This record gives sequence, C-alpha cells and structure tokens, in this order.
Amino acid sequence: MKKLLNDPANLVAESLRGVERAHPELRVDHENRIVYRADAPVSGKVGLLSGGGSGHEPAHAGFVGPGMLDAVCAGEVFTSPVPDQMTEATKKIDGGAGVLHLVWNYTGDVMNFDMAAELAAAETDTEVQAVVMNDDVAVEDSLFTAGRRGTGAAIAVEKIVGAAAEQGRSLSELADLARRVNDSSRSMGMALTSCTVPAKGSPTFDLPDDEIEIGIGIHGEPGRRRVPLASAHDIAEMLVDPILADRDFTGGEGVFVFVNGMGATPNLELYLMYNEIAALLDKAGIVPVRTLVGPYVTSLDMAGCLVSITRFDDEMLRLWDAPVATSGLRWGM
Amino acid sequence: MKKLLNDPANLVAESLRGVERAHPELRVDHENRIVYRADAPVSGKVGLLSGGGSGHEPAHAGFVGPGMLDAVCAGEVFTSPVPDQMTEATKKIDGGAGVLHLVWNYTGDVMNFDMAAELAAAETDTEVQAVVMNDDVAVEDSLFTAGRRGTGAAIAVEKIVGAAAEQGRSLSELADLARRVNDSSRSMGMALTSCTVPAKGSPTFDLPDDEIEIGIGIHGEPGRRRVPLASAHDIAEMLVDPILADRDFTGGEGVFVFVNGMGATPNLELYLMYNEIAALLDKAGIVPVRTLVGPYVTSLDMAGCLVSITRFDDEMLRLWDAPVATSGLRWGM
Amino acid sequence: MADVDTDTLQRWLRVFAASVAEHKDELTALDAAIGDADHGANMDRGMQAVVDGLAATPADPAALFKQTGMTLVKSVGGASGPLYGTLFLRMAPATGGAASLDPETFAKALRAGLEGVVARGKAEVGEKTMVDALTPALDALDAALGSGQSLADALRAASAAADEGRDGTTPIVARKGRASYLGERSAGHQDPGATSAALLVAAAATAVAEQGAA
Amino acid sequence: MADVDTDTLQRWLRVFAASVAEHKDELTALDAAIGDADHGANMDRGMQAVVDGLAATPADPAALFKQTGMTLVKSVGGASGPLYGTLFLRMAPATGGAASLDPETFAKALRAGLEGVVARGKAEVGEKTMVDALTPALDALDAALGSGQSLADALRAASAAADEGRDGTTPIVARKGRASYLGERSAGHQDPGATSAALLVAAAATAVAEQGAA
Ligand SMILES: Nc1ncnc2c1ncn2[C@@H]1O[C@H](COP(=O)(O)OP(=O)(O)O)[C@@H](O)[C@H]1O
Ligand SMILES: Nc1ncnc2c1ncn2[C@@H]1O[C@H](COP(=O)(O)OP(=O)(O)O)[C@@H](O)[C@H]1O
Ligand SMILES: [Mg+2]
Ligand SMILES: [Mg+2]
Ligand SMILES: [Mg+2]
Ligand SMILES: [Mg+2]
Repeated sequence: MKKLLNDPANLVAESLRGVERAHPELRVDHENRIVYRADAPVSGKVGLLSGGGSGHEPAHAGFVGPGMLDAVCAGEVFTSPVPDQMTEATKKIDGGAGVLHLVWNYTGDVMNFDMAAELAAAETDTEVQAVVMNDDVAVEDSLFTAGRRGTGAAIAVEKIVGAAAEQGRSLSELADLARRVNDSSRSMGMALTSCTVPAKGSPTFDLPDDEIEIGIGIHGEPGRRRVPLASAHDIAEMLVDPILADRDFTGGEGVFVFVNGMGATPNLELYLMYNEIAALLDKAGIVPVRTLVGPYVTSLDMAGCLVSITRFDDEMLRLWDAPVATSGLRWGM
Repeated sequence: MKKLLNDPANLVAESLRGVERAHPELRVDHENRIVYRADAPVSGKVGLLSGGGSGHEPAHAGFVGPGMLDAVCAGEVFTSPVPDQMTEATKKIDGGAGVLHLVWNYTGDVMNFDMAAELAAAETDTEVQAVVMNDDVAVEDSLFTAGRRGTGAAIAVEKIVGAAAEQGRSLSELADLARRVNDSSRSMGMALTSCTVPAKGSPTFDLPDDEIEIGIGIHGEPGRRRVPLASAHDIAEMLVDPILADRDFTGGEGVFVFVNGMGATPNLELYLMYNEIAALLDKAGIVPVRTLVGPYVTSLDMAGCLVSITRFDDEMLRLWDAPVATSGLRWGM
Repeated sequence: MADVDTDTLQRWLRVFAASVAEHKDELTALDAAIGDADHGANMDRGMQAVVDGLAATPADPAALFKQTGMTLVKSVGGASGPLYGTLFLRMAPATGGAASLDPETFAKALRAGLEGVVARGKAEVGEKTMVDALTPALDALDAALGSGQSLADALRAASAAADEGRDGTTPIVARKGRASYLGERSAGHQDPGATSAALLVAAAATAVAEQGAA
Repeated sequence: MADVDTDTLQRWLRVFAASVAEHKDELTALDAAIGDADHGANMDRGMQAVVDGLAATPADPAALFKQTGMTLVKSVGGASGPLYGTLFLRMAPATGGAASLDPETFAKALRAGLEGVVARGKAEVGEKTMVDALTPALDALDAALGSGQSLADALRAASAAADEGRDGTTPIVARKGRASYLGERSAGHQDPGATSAALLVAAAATAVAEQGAA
C-alpha cells in the first residue's frame, strides 16, 4: 500500500487537522470529529447535519458551509461515525429551529443516527428529524432488506435543502423537501478497479484487467455483477438504462445530471462519459438543465464512476442555483 | 489498461464534446480543440490564453470563464497543442486590447506558442505577449537547459492575472503581473505511482511498492530521484525544504499554499499533507493566508502530490479573492 | 460451581478482545469479500477501548455491561458498533443489579442482549448476520442449562452452536447489512459479524471454564 | 545518377512513415523512460497525416517540403512537432524552386532544415536530442558527396552516422527537452527523438537507393 500518511490509525485525525488549518471558515471539534460552520449555530435556522465514514472526500466536510450543511461527523475510513459525535454536532448547530439529520442509507449510518436522535431526545430539547437518502438502483428497493444505498443523490439533497434552510424554512418543510429531492433521484455506479482501505493495506477486491464491477456503492465494496471490460458507450448504457427504467425523468424543469468520479478516474474520462450519457438522455427525451462532473463522492483511490440523475421541479432548480460556499461546491458567494 | 473510453485516439475529442454539453457557459471549437468563454471576445479586455496537453484536468479547460482565462487549447494527452490552435484561439478572444499567452514551460509548449505568436503576428494585427511559467524547483534553473517546468504556479498566475484582466488593465501590465506571480511561486512534486497514458496502454514507469519518485512534473514522467517510501511527515519535508531553500517567502501578506493531488490521491491524504506542510511553514515563520487543497493539475491517474507556494503581496491577495466563475475554481459569482 | 463474578466477566471481555485481535485480519478479509473491509479494524478498535477501560471498572456486572456497551457504541461505529453496543447495554438491566450472576441470569441477560440486537438491526435468523450465530448459541445455552448442565458445559455447547450458525451463513444470500447489496453474489461467503459473534460466545466459554478451573 | 525527384521524395516520406509506424512502440517506450511516453504516438500521428496528404501533393520539392512541414506542425504538437515541422519548412526555400534536386541541393536543403531545428530548439550537439543524430548524419553526407560518392552511397554513410549519433545519446546527461528534468538519471537511456531522426535519414537512403535501382 502506498499512501500519503503517517500511521493508518491516525489518518482521519490528522486529515481533520489539515481541514482545520486550511479552512478558517470552518471549525473542527477534534475530540468528536465534527466539522462545522464557524458561525454555528445560526440563530433561527434549522441546522443540517450529515456525515459518514471518511474516504469519500469532498463528501462530507467539503459540503459544510453557508447554503449547504451546518456540520458533518467524520467516521473512520468507510465506517459510520458514532452516536456521541452526532449528538454533540446536533447541539452545536441547533439555532433554535431544530436539526435535520440527512442520513446516507447504510445500516451502520442509520443505526448510529437513530441512536443519536434517541440520545439527543433524552439529553436536550432540540427537535430532531431524520431523512434517509437511498437512491441507488443497483439494489432492490425492498422493505425486507437493508434497501438502497445512499450515493449521488446526497449532493442534490444537501445543496437544495441547504439553500432552503438559509431561507428560514421550518424543520418539517425541510424534511419534506429532502424526501422530495431524494425521491426524485436515482443513481448507479461502476468500478474499474478496487480501492485500498489504509487499515487493510491491500485492495478490497481483485478485479482482473479485463473485467469491471457494475452496481457498486461508495465503500469500495464489490458490485452487483462483474462483466467484461466495455467501452464508455456501453458502460453508459449499463448505468443509465436501469436509472431510467426505475423512474420517470421527463417533465418538470428537466434533470440534474451528476457524473461522479470514484477517486482515481480523470475528469478527461468523466466528461467523455457525460458525452455518452447526455446522448442517451437525448434519445429518451430527457433534458439536462444542470450538470456536475468530477470527483465529489469518492471511494478513496477507486477508479470508476457513478451516475446520478435528479428530476428538478422549479423550486429545486431555484434552490440548486442559490448561493453556496463550501470547499466542495461554491457559487454566488 | 482500464479506462472509461471508446478509442484512445478519440479520447480528447469525445471528452471535449462532453465539456461542451456540460457547460453551456463555454464554447468548444472542435476542429481546433479550443474551449472558450461564450462571451468571447470581451470588448476592451485583454484576452488570456493558455492550454497544453490533455490529462491535467481541471487544468486547462476548468479554468476558462469570467475572472480567469478566456480560452485554452487542448493538445493530445500530455502533448502540447499546435500553433494553429493557438492562433485561432488568439483571434477568438481578441477584444481589441491584445492577447496574453500564459505558457507552461515545457519545450514543446514554448515552441508551439512561439510559432503561434509568429503566425498571429503575420496574419493579424493582434498584439500578443507571452509569459512563460516555470516554478518547479526540482529542476535546476539554468539558461543552458530546458529550465524549470511550469506546474502549480499556473493556478495563481491564471487566477490573479484573470482578475486583473477583468479590471481592464493593459497587456503589458498584465504580462508584468504574470511574471511577478510566477517569480513569487515555487513548486515541488512527488509520485507514489505512475500513470497510464491511454495511447500507450501501460504505466509510464514501474515503481516498486516501497519506492516513490521525488521531483516529478505533471506528465507522468519519472522524477528527479527515487527514494524509499516515507511517511507523510518526511515527504512534506522533501517537498517543502527545497521550495523554502529557493526563495524567501516571509513578509508581504503571507503565502498562498496549494496542495495539488496528482489524480488518484484522495483529498483525505492531501489534507493530512497540508497539516504537515503548514507545520513546516509555521516553523519557518511563513504565514499561509490562502490555501487550495485538491486535484487541480493532474497527471491522469497518478497518485502523489505537488506543493506550490506563492508569496502574496496585497495586490495579489486582492486579485486572488476577486470573483471567478470557472468549473475548476469558483467564488464570488 | 460459583456464579459468574465480575472477574470472570472481565476475563470474558479480555479473551474476546484478544481473540478479535488475533482474528482481525480474517474478519477484515471476510468483510472485504462481501462488505467494506473494516470489520476487523472496527471490532479491534472497540474491544481495545473496552479493555483499556477495564481498570476503572465498577464492581457489579450491570455497570460493567453498561460501560462495555457504551464504549462499543462510542468507539466502533459502522453496523457492528450499535449492534454489539446494544447487546451489552441491554444485558445490564437484565442482571437485576446482582453482584454476580447465576447461570440462568447470565443466560437471561445474553438473551436480552440478543433481543436488543434484533430490535436495533431488524434482522431475522437466516439473513446472514451475527444473529445467525447468536440465536442458535443462546438456544443451545438455554437448552443445556435446562437439562441441568453446568454453565461451563452449557457455554461450550453454545459455542459449538454459534460456530455452526456462523458456518451456516456461508450459503445464505444476505438480506441485511452491506452484504445484501451484493444480491446473489453474497452467497458462498461466511458472514464477518457472525464470525466475530462466534468468537464472543467462545470467549465466554473460555472465561467461565477458567473460573471453574481456578 | 538522376537528381532526386518528387517521386523519390514522396517515397522518402512514405518509407519514413512506415518505419515510424513499425517503431512506434519502441519510440514511445524510449520516451517513457526519460520523457512522457508519447513520442511514438506523436510521430505516427504526424506522419500518417503527411502520407494522407500526399495524394494532393503539388509537383515541386519546395511545395512538398512546405506541405510536409506544415502538416507536421499542425498535427504533431509537443516538442517534435515544431522541430520536425521546422526541419521540412526550412528545406523548402533551400531548394531554390528546382523541379528535382541534385545531390548538393538536397544536402543543402537538409542542412537548412537542421539549422532550423537548432534555431527553434537551441540544442547543441551533445545535449541528447535529435540534433545528435542529424548533425553527424549531415556532416557525413557532405563529406561523402565532397569525396565524389553517389547520393545513394552518401546517404548510406549519413544513415550509419545518424545511427552512431543516436547510439551516442545513451550515456549523455540531457540538457534539452523533457529528459533534462531527470538530471543524472537521464544517462543510460537512448534519446527517442534521435532515434526517430535516425529513421528519417535511413528512410532517405532507402528511397534514393530505390530510385537508383529503378
Ligand atoms: N441489520 C443487521 N442486524 C444484525 N447484524 C447486522 C446487521 N447489519 C449488519 N450486521 C452485521 O454487521 C457485520 C458488519 O459489521 P461492520 O463491517 O463492522 O460494519 P459495516 O457493515 O458498517 O462496515 C455484518 O457481517 C453482519 O453480521
Ligand atoms: N530543444 C530541443 N532541440 C532539439 N530536439 C529536442 C529538443 N527538445 C526535445 N527534443 C527532441 O524531442 C524529443 C521528444 O519528442 P516528443 O516526445 O514528441 O515531445 P515532448 O517532449 O513534448 O513529449 C526528444 O527525444 C528530443 O530528441
Ligand atoms: Mg464499514
Ligand atoms: Mg509530450
Ligand atoms: Mg464493514
Ligand atoms: Mg514525449
């Protein structure tokens, strides 16, 4: 394993020191591994909390700032943070209007956020609601399983709800909006290579030079199926077809298309993928109105990409365009 | 080789189609492989042109837009674009105040830009000046060699001169400013792994699991020397010490520190590197006032990082903070 | 045979921690195949923290379980943190505040812990999780105690049942946890959480047997 | 022996293009060791474009050289594009507009081309570039012609000298081009540009020998 680190056990802690030094507009609670806005809590505003395992940068700390999240909790690499972190973060960002937990749908994250909400209810009188994001069509949407993973939709959810929160909307309005954006989003990912979790020190899975994984998540886990290496054209179909089969994306204001790099895939290739994806959407009569191409929700050094599509209504479009100032997404301020 | 592409020979062309589709605020001249601002030429403004080989994304097209570059030319992967492209781009962005070529110091880029300037002088009456950016301390600064490579400094030069150009400054003022920012910048890079050039299909060099390259450029070329794999702490010293030995960075408004990922290195590790770098700067009495951490000037899927430090005076700081709207760097608009 | 005292319970935790440390790479390798390659690191981090806290351990089993559960919840994260944490947290009240636990109370506490795991994780037997090791283990424990066996013998039976339950996860297509994302591909791999759970039961058998021997 | 006509010059370009295509991977591998792994792709792209343009080639050598040079400048990029492009662009005026070139004029044109390369790239002999193959080649050509040898023989001598010059680049520590970034580490590797330049001279020898034979 070749990584820029000192001791794998300290990777997350030392990286958070770097985040603190590099971003005077953020604060870091090192004991609880919380990254939060320097101006938190914003009085009268609903606080937005998310987070998850580390190794997905810019997610999650890259989306903390005005117009997006108020705080995130950082877990170990690919490991959900723990309830204490979330409870502490909830307290830090409670400006009196309650706190919304935006939870990526993974068993660990959901259980830890659940426990945090229980703890917060016992320890404080902060009103907490949680919305679980689950957009990944590679996995069957079923009540009897862990359900779909939260992957690319989080960007749209966190950005749009973040903008709405700045307008002073109520906790339940924001929770409804978060659910609406999540429901309007579908995603599907693929891997060209595995990634290497620092604590393990070797690739999570072996992938021969002529095979790829289709239907991966964002934790370097193997995908739904393994297929022979294919052209970008064919891969685009393998990702877009199941997304379009799962939901109607026509109408509204058009769609937001997010082509996410998994970590080691150059933007040169991601734009080429977007070219293929846009052609497929064209054919289906679906109109992209906003796009985002680049590594935003990564799996360490995995090569591959994840496509996420959100149907925008006019409110979602307006809120997407509203100012945001985070290290990962920024415009208008 | 595993990449998201159809045919390596069409990679750049197809990727530029994706850039065009994803960015309505940009225009793409596919014949000449030029990416330029939709509002070019901006009347009365000096046009800023850069570019180089592909494979460095977000550089170069990611820095085209208000407040930064007016156009870039895209070459084949790691191959300088050709004079015709540059001449054509120069015409497209000439708003009557001349065009400044910001050239990354590589033999090929310099010669092609030279020929373009000669052609432009013969074919048009556009006033053209060129500034060569050469900030890489891994290479000896000598009149008798190809000299230092242009690496990380370009971000500061292009951003700062871009902001000054928006203010309507003259061509020679901007050329002077570009030289000043370049002279105030030094960089040093390292690789954990090689990258794979698509047309070649295999890694450019073999690097054993326990060795790293120090003093690399941005084209996947081997570095100045090969050393045993070291801790982030020691690597930070290997990069920062030669930078500080080469120039005085104290005084002024402090420094801009740019920790660039080479492509496959997670931001998690880059922030950890920044933590180490900031500690070294502290010790040297050097004060970071602005930072940028992430993959901005990549070498395809190479793992590693490049550290670039620019001493800011108050004008440079002000211009750095001015609004910019490109897909790679954006704030204030 | 004497009731289970806090010394034995501490030994249980130490033996489990040592066993997790020893099997850390194996647990991670199992998780790499059908998950995200962190179960060994997660459990090891958590059990180290538990052992580090033992010096300051208060005297009664309920307090020990509560502290263990809270430490696991605080330090593990992922799916296994809340699950193992809940297991111990739920054991605490089931002790009824006793200074040492008779076999039935110990078994009752473990059962309460398992119910906590099921309440938290909603997994049924046969979904390829730690529940598949814990459930047959506690069933075997109850049965053995019911038929008059000593706690040491009953835990040996429980450990054998846990191992069998763990082995039984291999052919299962997962419906809970990260492995469920793999669909059919999850079949043919042993569940990491069931593997660590079998170590937990084996550690109890070892610790109690040592108390018996001492 | 007849002067060099445009047929032969076209054959030169075709032989060179074929030879570059054949050695493409070798040129790229040499460039990977001390550069950026694109010299084979660059030269191949350029010479394919040159050959593709040959059908429409105007009649005289100057026009052919100019078109070749412009095509290379337009299609190659990198360092080799402007350098090989300049080489051919500078050969054009040195032909004096002749319909076919006598040996001295051909040699003079090549010399003008080399001077263009040096003016553009500022490399001296011994800096590990294509100049290290071209310079001894043209010196050998002049010397052989001066001593009365046929152009075919003289080009054979030039080709041998180019090969020798190419081989001589191996121990050199580069001072120009991308290899210079490697410092001492550039020693021990043959220069890719000197290698393609030796193919260019060898192609001329082949093409002229075939004209002589025809
Ligand atoms: N809903 C659940 N109920 C019970 N056990 C579960 C559940 N989900 C996951 N597990 C157990 O947790 C184990 C994985 O733990 P770990 O790898 O530490 O967490 P994560 O999956 O978050 O990375 C699985 O092998 C499984 O035994
Ligand atoms: N200044 C120079 N003068 C003459 N030849 C040069 C010079 N710089 C580089 N070269 C030649 O160009 C070759 C590299 O060409 P190529 O790989 O196509 O371009 P790049 O270096 O831009 O990738 C080198 O091997 C060398 O022979
Ligand atoms: Mg995990
Ligand atoms: Mg090149
Ligand atoms: Mg796991
Ligand atoms: Mg090259």
